Amino acid sequence: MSDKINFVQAINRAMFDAMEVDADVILLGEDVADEEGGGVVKVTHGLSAAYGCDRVRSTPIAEEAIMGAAIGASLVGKRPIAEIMLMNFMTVAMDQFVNHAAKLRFMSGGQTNVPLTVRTMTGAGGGAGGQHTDMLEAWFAHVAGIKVVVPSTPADAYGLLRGCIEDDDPCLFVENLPTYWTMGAPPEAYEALPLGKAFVEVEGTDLTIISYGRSMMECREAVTELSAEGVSVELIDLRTIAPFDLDTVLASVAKTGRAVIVHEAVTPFGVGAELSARITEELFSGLRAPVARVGSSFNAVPYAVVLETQHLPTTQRIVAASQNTLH
Amino acid sequence: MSDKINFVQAINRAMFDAMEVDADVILLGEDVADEEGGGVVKVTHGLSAAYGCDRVRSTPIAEEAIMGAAIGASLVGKRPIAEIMLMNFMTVAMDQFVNHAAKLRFMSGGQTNVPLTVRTMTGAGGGAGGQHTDMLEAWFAHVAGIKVVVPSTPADAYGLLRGCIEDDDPCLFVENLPTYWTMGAPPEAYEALPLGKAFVEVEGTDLTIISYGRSMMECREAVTELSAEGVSVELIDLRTIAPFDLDTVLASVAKTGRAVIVHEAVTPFGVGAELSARITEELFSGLRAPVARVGSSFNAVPYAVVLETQHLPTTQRIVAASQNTLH
Amino acid sequence: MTSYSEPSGTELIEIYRRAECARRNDERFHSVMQSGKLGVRIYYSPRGQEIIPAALCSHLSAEDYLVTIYRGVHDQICKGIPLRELWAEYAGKVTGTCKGKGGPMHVTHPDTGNMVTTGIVGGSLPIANGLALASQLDGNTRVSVATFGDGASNIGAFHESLNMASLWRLPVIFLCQNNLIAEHTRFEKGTAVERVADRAAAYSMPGVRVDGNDPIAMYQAAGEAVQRARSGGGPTLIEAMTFRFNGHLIGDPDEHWREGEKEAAIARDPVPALRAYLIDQGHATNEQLELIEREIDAQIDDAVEFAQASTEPAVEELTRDVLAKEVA
Amino acid sequence: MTSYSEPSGTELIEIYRRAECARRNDERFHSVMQSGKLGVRIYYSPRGQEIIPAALCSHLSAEDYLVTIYRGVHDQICKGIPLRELWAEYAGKVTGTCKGKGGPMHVTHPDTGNMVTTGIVGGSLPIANGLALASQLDGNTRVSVATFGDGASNIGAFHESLNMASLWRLPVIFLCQNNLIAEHTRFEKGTAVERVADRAAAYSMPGVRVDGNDPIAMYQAAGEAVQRARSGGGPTLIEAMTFRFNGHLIGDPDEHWREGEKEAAIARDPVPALRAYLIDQGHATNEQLELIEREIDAQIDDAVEFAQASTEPAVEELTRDVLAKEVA
Ligand SMILES: Cc1ncc(C[n+]2csc(CCOP(=O)(O)OP(=O)(O)O)c2C)c(N)n1
Ligand SMILES: Cc1ncc(C[n+]2csc(CCOP(=O)(O)OP(=O)(O)O)c2C)c(N)n1
Ligand SMILES: [Mg+2]
Ligand SMILES: [Mg+2]
Repeated sequence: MSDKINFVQAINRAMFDAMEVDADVILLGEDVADEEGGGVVKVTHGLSAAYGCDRVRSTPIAEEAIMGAAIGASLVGKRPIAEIMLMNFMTVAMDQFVNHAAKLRFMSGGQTNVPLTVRTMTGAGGGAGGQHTDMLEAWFAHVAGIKVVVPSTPADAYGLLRGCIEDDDPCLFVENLPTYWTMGAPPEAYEALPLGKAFVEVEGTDLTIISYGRSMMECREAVTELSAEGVSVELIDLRTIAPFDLDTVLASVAKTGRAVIVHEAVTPFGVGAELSARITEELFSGLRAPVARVGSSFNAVPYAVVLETQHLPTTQRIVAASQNTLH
Repeated sequence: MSDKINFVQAINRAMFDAMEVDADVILLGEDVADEEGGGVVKVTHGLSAAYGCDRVRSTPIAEEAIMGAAIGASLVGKRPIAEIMLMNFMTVAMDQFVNHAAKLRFMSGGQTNVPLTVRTMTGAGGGAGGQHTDMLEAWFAHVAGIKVVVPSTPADAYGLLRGCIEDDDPCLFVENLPTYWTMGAPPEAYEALPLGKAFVEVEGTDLTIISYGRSMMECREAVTELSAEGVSVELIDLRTIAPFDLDTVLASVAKTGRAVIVHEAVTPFGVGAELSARITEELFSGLRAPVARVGSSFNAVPYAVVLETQHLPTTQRIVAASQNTLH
Repeated sequence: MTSYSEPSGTELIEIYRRAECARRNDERFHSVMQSGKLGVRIYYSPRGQEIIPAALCSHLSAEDYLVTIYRGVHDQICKGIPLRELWAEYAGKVTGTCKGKGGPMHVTHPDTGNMVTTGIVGGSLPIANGLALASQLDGNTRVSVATFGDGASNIGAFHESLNMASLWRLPVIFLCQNNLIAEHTRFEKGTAVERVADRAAAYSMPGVRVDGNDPIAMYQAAGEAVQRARSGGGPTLIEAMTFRFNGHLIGDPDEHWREGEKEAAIARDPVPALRAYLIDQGHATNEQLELIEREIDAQIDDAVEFAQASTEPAVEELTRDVLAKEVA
Repeated sequence: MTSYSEPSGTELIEIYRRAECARRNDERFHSVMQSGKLGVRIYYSPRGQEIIPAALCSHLSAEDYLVTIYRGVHDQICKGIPLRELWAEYAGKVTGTCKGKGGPMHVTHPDTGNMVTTGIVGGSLPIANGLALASQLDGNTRVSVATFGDGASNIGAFHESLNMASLWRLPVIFLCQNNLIAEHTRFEKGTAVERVADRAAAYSMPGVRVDGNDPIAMYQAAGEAVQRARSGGGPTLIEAMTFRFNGHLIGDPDEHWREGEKEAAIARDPVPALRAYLIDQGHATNEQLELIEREIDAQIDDAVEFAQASTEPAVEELTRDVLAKEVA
């Protein structure tokens, strides 16, 4: 099997390939061009060298203007990738993204659409504290007209980002900074993965664990621990949060009768709530235990290591919630 | 019984009384002073006349600056009321509200706090279309450090707004524009109502309907229709969405075994999802039917009357969901 | 003040045609809304501001992009939007520009370059930059125009957009229609600078204040800005001085003017003033103009009938146009 | 350029004391972080910019309010934050200013007027307006200062805040520390104006560009702005020119300077330059300054030991300080 790659390489390659096959793909963001280092963590390195500083533009620090420029260009044939460095900075661009990008197709009666991909990094674990690490995907999933995608492996990052760029709707692609350099298998094919499709990563019969993004890593550890105890876990990587793949989720939980949902976002009013509600609405009598949720504790992301570690959904908490669901 | 009042009168009176008892209460917002008409719909009329244009300030159209000014003043002894005219304009002030107001108490280790009340209007039904009518309360409920309050009667609007102003944490107070002039009984006492407490408006034994804000009006109609069919409904007005009154909700659903959650916000990833998930986690075996949700259809608020009407949670849909839950 | 050549008589007649169409359309909106017919649900009257887009559009074709705001029906009409679809949209009919789903604040008609109408103050500027960026990348000569009000010059999006447009020399025009009021807040109470145009200096951008009600001055200022944008000279900020004859939106008592201010402005109504000027100067005869006016009325009659005769959208429209693929 | 009186020798010595404390503190941060001791997790070095807050704080007391940014430890130290609690916060200890919950980007210490530290570009300005508004309402003479970088002058919050401050004549100072770079983007590539100070005109506000590394010029510019604010004269925009000696944050190779640019700036390091000047001018003897430096080192040694000896916060801290009442 060929060499492993990390998320930075996968995401960089996805943009490189997308820009090669489609001259309308452009990239806007702070420090994205090589003259500015090709991104604060070099995710966009080499793109301006390959495609020029017209298509790969470093911007001023002005998220509303970045988002608006990407939206406007997308209305007339471009397929912009807008990099909003960190997810907390989406708060600066919310008007353009939510009131405009998400709604222009509907409000124009389908005359216009916004084939825009917004890439943003986030995630706790690095000591960046309360304003640089939030997982806010539930906000965007609650807005009609937006697709929300969160990869959990470098290969998925490649395929799903290609999928977002090729998609005709505004997509929010969420990247996890602390695990950017984690290695994984390369994509089987260097092409787009379908959006809206979950992936059954491990098959099992006793319990379904549903997660996405960075938390999949803790879930994989939990699955190992649980199998050691003889528990047969089915592990589902949601991949797309909105619109999510209800069929795959229901098929699995109908089989296992038990579900645990895991995400890094704080539990209350998070993505897990919608999954729990939908699963229960559809499978009520078939459930052998209430759907469980494991998320971060309900507070701002703390700085101190001890607090940050306990704030996050640890493998132990996932295992405990699973055992709790089984007994 | 004394004369009825509408929401505009109740909200205006609440601010008037709060400013009278506490000189640190100030009001900032677009057009709020009398020289600018006392608010676009006159909700703040007379306040600047009574308390002066220093404490009641019309601002430029600059939501980030409005929110930031209110936050800063709240850090050093003021109790600002910031009016963000419409809830969709909160998207312009999200950084200040979410990254700062919600987190400063935690990030400062409790050294500072933000006794801020943000008032904002919204709600579909008036033909304002896709950018003036969203119900985004679930976003804020998903952020630790914010209280979210939505009144359903003029009397509650008075008491809950007083409660928010007296509260030591940032509160988001959501007002419904289309029903602003709906009359209701005056408050029994002109004082603050406690936050975090739900109100059992109707007692019943067969089914619990949980709602808040404008949707309570349709719920009341549904309760009447259902009782006519001999269904004994318990109707709960949540009043505070975050942190919500789990005890009251659980006590009711433990009794009835059935719950329907209703809100104007779109259903997916909405407040109803969290309620459904929590209720099921706590009462699983005691539930006689899956918790049902009734919300707006998942699209931007449309302009045409026919579409807007069908987009919203109608009394018929609430009745249908209830009957469905019963059989 | 500006070097751009003056409009010819024919051009002035076309400016009048556009402005008068917008003016008569506004009057019809008011009468139809009062009559309750058509169930138009919300309306922001641009009455008094028509000359601005009427003169601007002497320099634009359907290829050029316009991003306007809730108070933008005068811009849309001058940019050539078909009245039938416009009226049908206001009436919430399926034959409307947006199938009745967008409504007055979100009228869109790409065929005439009406790309976006926003209800968010400041929302028009960042998007216009993006349209201009696409033209720049494609190497075509299209110009993008963002219109907005004086109050909008105080919101963050204005600042971010002008800075970016200047850095990238985007072919965009920021057209501030300064009607001296923002809802109910007087210009000077919300804006800490005497002239919005002076803010252009903060972005090393040419900025000009012009009497937007003067068709000749407005024609020249717009012509210069369009020429600059088309020739790669980058963005321009135009502050066009005007007046809002009606309230903020229909039903607004509009009590925020000082004694006589509004009456004086209405007495100087720029559209009839242009009509008189055309005859004075011998550019047109009364008969010619009456012919134009009858044509306008006929178009409006036709549009109103079309809107009335049209049907409402089907409920299925709720699930359509949310995403590319319909979601059940 | 400015009329404010020059600093006395004693004042210059105090400026040196503050700047040198910030400089030595920075050096210790680097060595401690490299040693891996204390587990400081993130650090934005202000090395090279110390003179700006050191001179500013000649005019401020603990009563005055400061809102600074991630790159703000020099501001905090000059404003008088206790080094023990500062170091403990960086080390994530419960004895830290914020019990280890905020960390380097959110250091807060109201007793010394360090009201907010934000990690959001532009986030400091709107909040400083609010602090100033409270002082204005209370009729006290407190001054609020928002510090921010050159890159931040391009974000919407800058525009909205300066406009509001000018309209309301708030007692606030907008202190732009222009180190010529934003992360990796050179000043001129992100900012469409030659001088940030020139943007003050867009708000009818006094704006001044000053050499922030010149203690005398900086002292005068800050003195004038503080005097204006205290006396009800309203806000001032100060653009203090400086240089960032280290990368954007620890670990950044900082490769974005042209040949020799950075070396030249470091060769002009303003803090040792001030030391030499003090001796030259006979304001202080080498022995006096060595005494000051030993005091500083002793304070830093003590702070590091304090941080090391302190314990980590208990897990219960996760549920505390979220809301007024602890949520289970
Ligand atoms: C971000 C935002 N804040 C507030 C509003 C409410 N609002 C609508 S129009 C308006 C006044 C705008 O005034 P101006 O920019 O001068 O434009 P005009 O209406 O005078 O044409 C306001 C405050 C809004 N639509 N968007
Ligand atoms: C709204 C927002 N966008 C982007 C960032 C990421 N970021 C952090 S510092 C920085 C550069 C700021 O440069 P400048 O304002 O000059 O301050 P300096 O770091 O040079 O002191 C950027 C882009 C942020 N923190 N907030
Ligand atoms: Mg105006
Ligand atoms: Mg800088």
